Amino acid sequence: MTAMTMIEAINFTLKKEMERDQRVICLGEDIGKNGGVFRATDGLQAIFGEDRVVDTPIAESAIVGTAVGMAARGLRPVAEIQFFGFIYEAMDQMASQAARLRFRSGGVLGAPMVVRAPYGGGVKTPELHSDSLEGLFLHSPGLKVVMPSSPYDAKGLLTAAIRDNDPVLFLEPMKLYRAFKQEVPEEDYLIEIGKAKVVKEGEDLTVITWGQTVPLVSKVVEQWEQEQSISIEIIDLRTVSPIDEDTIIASVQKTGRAMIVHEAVKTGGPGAEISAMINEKALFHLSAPIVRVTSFDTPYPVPSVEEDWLPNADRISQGIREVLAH
Amino acid sequence: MTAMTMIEAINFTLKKEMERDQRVICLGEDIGKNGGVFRATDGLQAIFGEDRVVDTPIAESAIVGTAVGMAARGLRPVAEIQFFGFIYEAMDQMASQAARLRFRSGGVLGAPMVVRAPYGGGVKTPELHSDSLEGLFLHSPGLKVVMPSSPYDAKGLLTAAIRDNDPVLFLEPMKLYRAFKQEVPEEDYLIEIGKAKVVKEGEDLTVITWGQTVPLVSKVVEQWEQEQSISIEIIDLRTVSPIDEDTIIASVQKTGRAMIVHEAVKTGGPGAEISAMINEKALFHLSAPIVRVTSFDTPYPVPSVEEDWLPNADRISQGIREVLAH
Amino acid sequence: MWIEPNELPVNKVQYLDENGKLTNGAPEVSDDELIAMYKWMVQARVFDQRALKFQRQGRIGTYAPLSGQEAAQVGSAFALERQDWIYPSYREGAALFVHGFPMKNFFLYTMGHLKGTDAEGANVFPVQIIIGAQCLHAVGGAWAGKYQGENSVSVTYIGDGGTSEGDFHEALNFAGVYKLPMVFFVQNNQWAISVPRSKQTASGTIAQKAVAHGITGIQVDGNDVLAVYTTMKQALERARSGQPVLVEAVTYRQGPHTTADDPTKYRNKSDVDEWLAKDPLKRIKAFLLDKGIWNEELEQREFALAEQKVTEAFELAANTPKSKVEDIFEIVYEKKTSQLTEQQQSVSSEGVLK
Amino acid sequence: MWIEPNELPVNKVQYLDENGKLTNGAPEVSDDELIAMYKWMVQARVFDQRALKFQRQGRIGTYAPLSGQEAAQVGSAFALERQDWIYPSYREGAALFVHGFPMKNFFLYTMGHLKGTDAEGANVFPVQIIIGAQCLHAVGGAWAGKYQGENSVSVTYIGDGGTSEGDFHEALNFAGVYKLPMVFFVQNNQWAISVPRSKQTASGTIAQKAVAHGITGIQVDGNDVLAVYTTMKQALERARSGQPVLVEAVTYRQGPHTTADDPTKYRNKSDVDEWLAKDPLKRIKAFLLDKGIWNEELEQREFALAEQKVTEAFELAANTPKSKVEDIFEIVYEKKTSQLTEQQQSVSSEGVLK
Ligand SMILES: Cc1ncc(C[n+]2csc(CCOP(=O)(O)OP(=O)(O)O)c2C)c(N)n1
Ligand SMILES: Cc1ncc(C[n+]2csc(CCOP(=O)(O)OP(=O)(O)O)c2C)c(N)n1
Ligand SMILES: [Mg+2]
Ligand SMILES: [Mg+2]
Repeated sequence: MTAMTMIEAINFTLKKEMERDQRVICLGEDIGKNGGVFRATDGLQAIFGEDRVVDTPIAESAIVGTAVGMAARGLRPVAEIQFFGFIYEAMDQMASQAARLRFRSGGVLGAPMVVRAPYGGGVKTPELHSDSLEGLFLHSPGLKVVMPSSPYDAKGLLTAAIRDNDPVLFLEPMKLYRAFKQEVPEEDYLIEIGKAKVVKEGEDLTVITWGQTVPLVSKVVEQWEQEQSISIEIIDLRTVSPIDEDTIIASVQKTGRAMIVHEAVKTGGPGAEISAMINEKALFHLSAPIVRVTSFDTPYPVPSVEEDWLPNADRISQGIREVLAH
Repeated sequence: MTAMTMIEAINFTLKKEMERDQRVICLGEDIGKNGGVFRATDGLQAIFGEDRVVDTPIAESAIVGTAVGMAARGLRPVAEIQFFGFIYEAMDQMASQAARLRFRSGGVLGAPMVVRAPYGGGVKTPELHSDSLEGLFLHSPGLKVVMPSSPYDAKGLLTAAIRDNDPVLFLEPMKLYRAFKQEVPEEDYLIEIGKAKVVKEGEDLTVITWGQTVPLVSKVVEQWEQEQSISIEIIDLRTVSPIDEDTIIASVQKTGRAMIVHEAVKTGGPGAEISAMINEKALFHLSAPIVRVTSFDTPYPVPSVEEDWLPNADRISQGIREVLAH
Repeated sequence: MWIEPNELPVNKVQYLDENGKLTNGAPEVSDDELIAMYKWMVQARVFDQRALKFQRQGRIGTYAPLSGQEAAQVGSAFALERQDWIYPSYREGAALFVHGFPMKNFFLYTMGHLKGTDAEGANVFPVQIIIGAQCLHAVGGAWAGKYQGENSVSVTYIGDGGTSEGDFHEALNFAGVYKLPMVFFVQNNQWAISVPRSKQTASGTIAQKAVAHGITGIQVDGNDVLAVYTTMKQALERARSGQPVLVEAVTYRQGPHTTADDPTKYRNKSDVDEWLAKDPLKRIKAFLLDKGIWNEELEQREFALAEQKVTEAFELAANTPKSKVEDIFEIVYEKKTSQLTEQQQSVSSEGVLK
Repeated sequence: MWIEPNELPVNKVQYLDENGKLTNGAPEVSDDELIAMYKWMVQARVFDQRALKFQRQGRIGTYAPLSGQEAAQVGSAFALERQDWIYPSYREGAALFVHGFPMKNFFLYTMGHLKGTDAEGANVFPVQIIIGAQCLHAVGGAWAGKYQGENSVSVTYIGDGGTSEGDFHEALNFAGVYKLPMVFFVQNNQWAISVPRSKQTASGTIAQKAVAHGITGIQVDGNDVLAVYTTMKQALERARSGQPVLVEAVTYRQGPHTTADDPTKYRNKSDVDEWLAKDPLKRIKAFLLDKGIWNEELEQREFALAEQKVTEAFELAANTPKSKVEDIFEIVYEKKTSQLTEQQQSVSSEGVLK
């Protein structure tokens, strides 16, 4: 066990997986000599050489498309998109190519690959760097989408992602990269993709969230529980596609109330799917409308207003009040 | 009034708008001399010349990006994406650029443009031609998404789209292009973007759909109403973004039951948003879980199985049974 | 100072003129190879004509004819080694067959069958519909091949129109930077659906697009199978040693873009006729006859044989059990998600109240 | 036959050597113009240094320094006419100021203010973050300008790294096909964050990328403001007559990529020093001194004036009322949707139970 930040856990995992499996190759912009703009790949090129930790030209479609080609021919590429907002450039290679290669080849080929990208707001990046676009990929069959909320989860989930035989989009919460340290085992462990984690049990309300809003929700919930006699269950989705329906439904059947918190904009986002899913499977258990606390339906705004735009502590509290009002 | 197919109505509208406004320019692959692979722009180049009906090289990002640049400098481009499945190539220009220009310029510039594309299944196109991806754009603030279901609507909505001062994605149901004729006024009329149409009123169930599933749903509903003593309200969304919440909520408050039919894959699709919206605003009016009848969560499959994959008459009937079972 | 547009000299490689006469000395190609290539071209032509008929009869779906491009496709694929890979677009049946892709499965593809892209062990990537996307897969494939010491070249096929896509350029650039064992084989068939080559790009040739990415380019008469084969051999040799090459084969699409297209809307008969005179089969046949290694009897026998092979492949395809919607849930992921399981089950209970 | 990699001769345009001596005759540039350009360069240098300081003091956000690129930016923008348009990326402050973009608003941009891209009537498109995207907007802009008979050229700025993006090539290709009044101005500052020019592309120069698209290319010493200005004047003339041009200005980013970057991770001091010797301000200053039209007193006065202008602009920005989250709902669409209205209202009732 060592105390690690999330960025250290990611770096450590990449190193371990590259040691373990020659087929693992990292590619992306500035990931080699520079070690990545967030240092996720720091030191890896020195250890594994320029053949396995590859600085690419600036061309996101090519980065993902190359990874698809590599994966189909026996490698296990881990591609980095420097900021998740640039994924649009690679959208065809993500949603039509990586996602569909197994399908399009009638099950003969596959694309065992990972696309890593830092995502999320609250760190005052320039515009178009901070969007939470996981909803687009939830709506793209053939992909898996994983979003860790802690160093421990990051290691277990990234290990699972790299060993998965399907393409995995691995979204790293920028704001949590160095937010806190956690004990992380150096030994091999996997966290199953597709399974949510009940962060804490509760009786009166289920809050579903993932990635960088998990610590924030936990803090707000803690305050509520201290101040009011109420007990709130928190589910960390961990995997946004496929969604762990069983865990969500079981929880809502128990609590009768649900709230979803995410940084993606509201309309058409993952919160909509979760709400619809609960409606389908647990409608008659609900004693209040499901509340979504999300970013507003505008483009990601300029840094000076982002804190008010994101689902912050105030807005989460407001959401809890609302869902409990019924 | 003239009886027109939808493709004729679209062609006619483009002609009218180009006559009316010099700033309207059409661009896209094979839209000029060839008149478009579906003949939507047939004859227009002969009338308006190569300067206003422009055959482009094969580069979707460039087509949309050029339209953004034109729109910002005073033109009103109507760009065609040959098949909607190719929109992924232009995703950045759609979702980061066209959608955000007003926002990114602090409200100073705008992108009054239309992106037209044939979409939808059931016509045995080769793969990657038939996807219904409107859900991606519903989740992209700054865009409007319009999906007509009849020749009359196509004209009124396309006219409104071209005159709109914001970027509009105009999705044309391939299967309905020549499916039937309808009386269409030659005079100017607009159908308001953002307003749904109650196709028929009903008391026991609200079915929400749009685009090419509208006639299909109407047929199935007619049968149900003939065979059972039940009355079903059908809402044709017409605009998928922004969604006309008022019409949907009012209807569900009346009927107490809702079903959504769309060709997009289920998870994370527009049906999820509609379901979540109803949950938020009309939960206590619901007497049954909301049912979504959609395509399955797989890549759009090969032509030989597409009929079973799409929301066909059987599956829609099955959905109605389900929602009425409670 | 100023690099003026199209000042770079580009000389098209050609061995056989339109009448099958040598223009430039004889390349080292054995009689056996010559005959084998011609047979493949015959096979391709027959396949194409039959496929068109099947489509008209409603027995297969949309089809993109290749007639006119047999020399480009056969000449290029015939130069490959077994371990080399093809990353095709949608019009490369002939190249695929030469490289071992079963004709039966090509028919399955046109019938909308899930197994229509199964190469059954041949190194052929699934047919690509998204123009340009295959170039990037070839980059990754070439990279994997190099990394794993396979001594294999990845060859991607694309059309003149496809060179306008950003993906095409990103792929060339990657190939150049990483010195990948790759050949970009562009069939410049003069048309991208209705858009003529001259309106697709202002560059004088497609071959010169290599200059943007610091890699080797070459233009070849794509209706001259000798020129294509010889050039491709050399290109593959370069590629195998880490020098990617862009080959532009100048050819012509004699038929419609696809069976859904009406080329009379956008091109003249005179244009077509001019190119029919340059037909690739006619040319190599004349050369073989001249050489005395081919005759009309062999010709007839070969056409008959080719017909028979097409019939057989088609029958096999037509008799293959149809894809069922239930099958698709099995090939989205390695392991079905619970959502997919639920949806798959709903199919079997279709029409029945759940 | 074979177009070998990088065989095309590309000669860099230069007038002033590193010491400010004429190498190639004197171009026709008046003393007033020379002095005006130098003053803009001083302004740019001072702006850059102050912006860096403001960032370190936490008074502005991330900033991408331009020191070393003053000649490229000022020389190119100074050649523009008022009706011409700039489509910038994120490192073009100097070019923007020359073309009339208010410095105050550039500061607002770095402060994360909604009005940070407002050009207040100058023909400057919003700063673009997505690499390559601006090139396509410039294509559309040039097209609109041509269509509307504006006699204006659209100039897009991009870096060496940006030339690897597909969008860059799609834009060049469109410009070539439609003969648009456009200049692609590439500042090849040797680095794309940590990736050196040599690893970005195998092409010997950026200028030669024009060849792929049949348009004119030219390489110029980007630290020689005389060369940049003169070349750009000619390029604009060509562009105005419908011949698009790709200009590669060879320069150097003296500072970090942005204030968040640590260049010592990836480049040597010796590399930097070599280029500091080629500093663009030093060079033109030496020339002006030599010519006897500049002196140290003017120099000091100009630097003081530049400092003062920066201070004024910064103060104006700092005193501008901050953007409020309520404002953003007004600029998503021309007319707010009902969803946006509801969300906007929820902001004002924040902290209060609805
Ligand atoms: C990304 C994308 N855009 C557009 C199309 C539609 N389309 C199919 S074939 C074609 C023309 C291609 O021309 P070319 O590259 O010259 O190849 P050819 O058909 O002549 O073999 C077009 C525009 C597509 N399949 N993919
Ligand atoms: C599409 C896209 N990909 C990646 C980035 C991240 N990024 C910002 S600047 C930069 C380097 C750009 O280098 P270059 O084009 O040479 O311009 P310079 O910064 O040197 O001025 C990168 C990779 C981005 N902003 N947009
Ligand atoms: Mg072609
Ligand atoms: Mg650079």
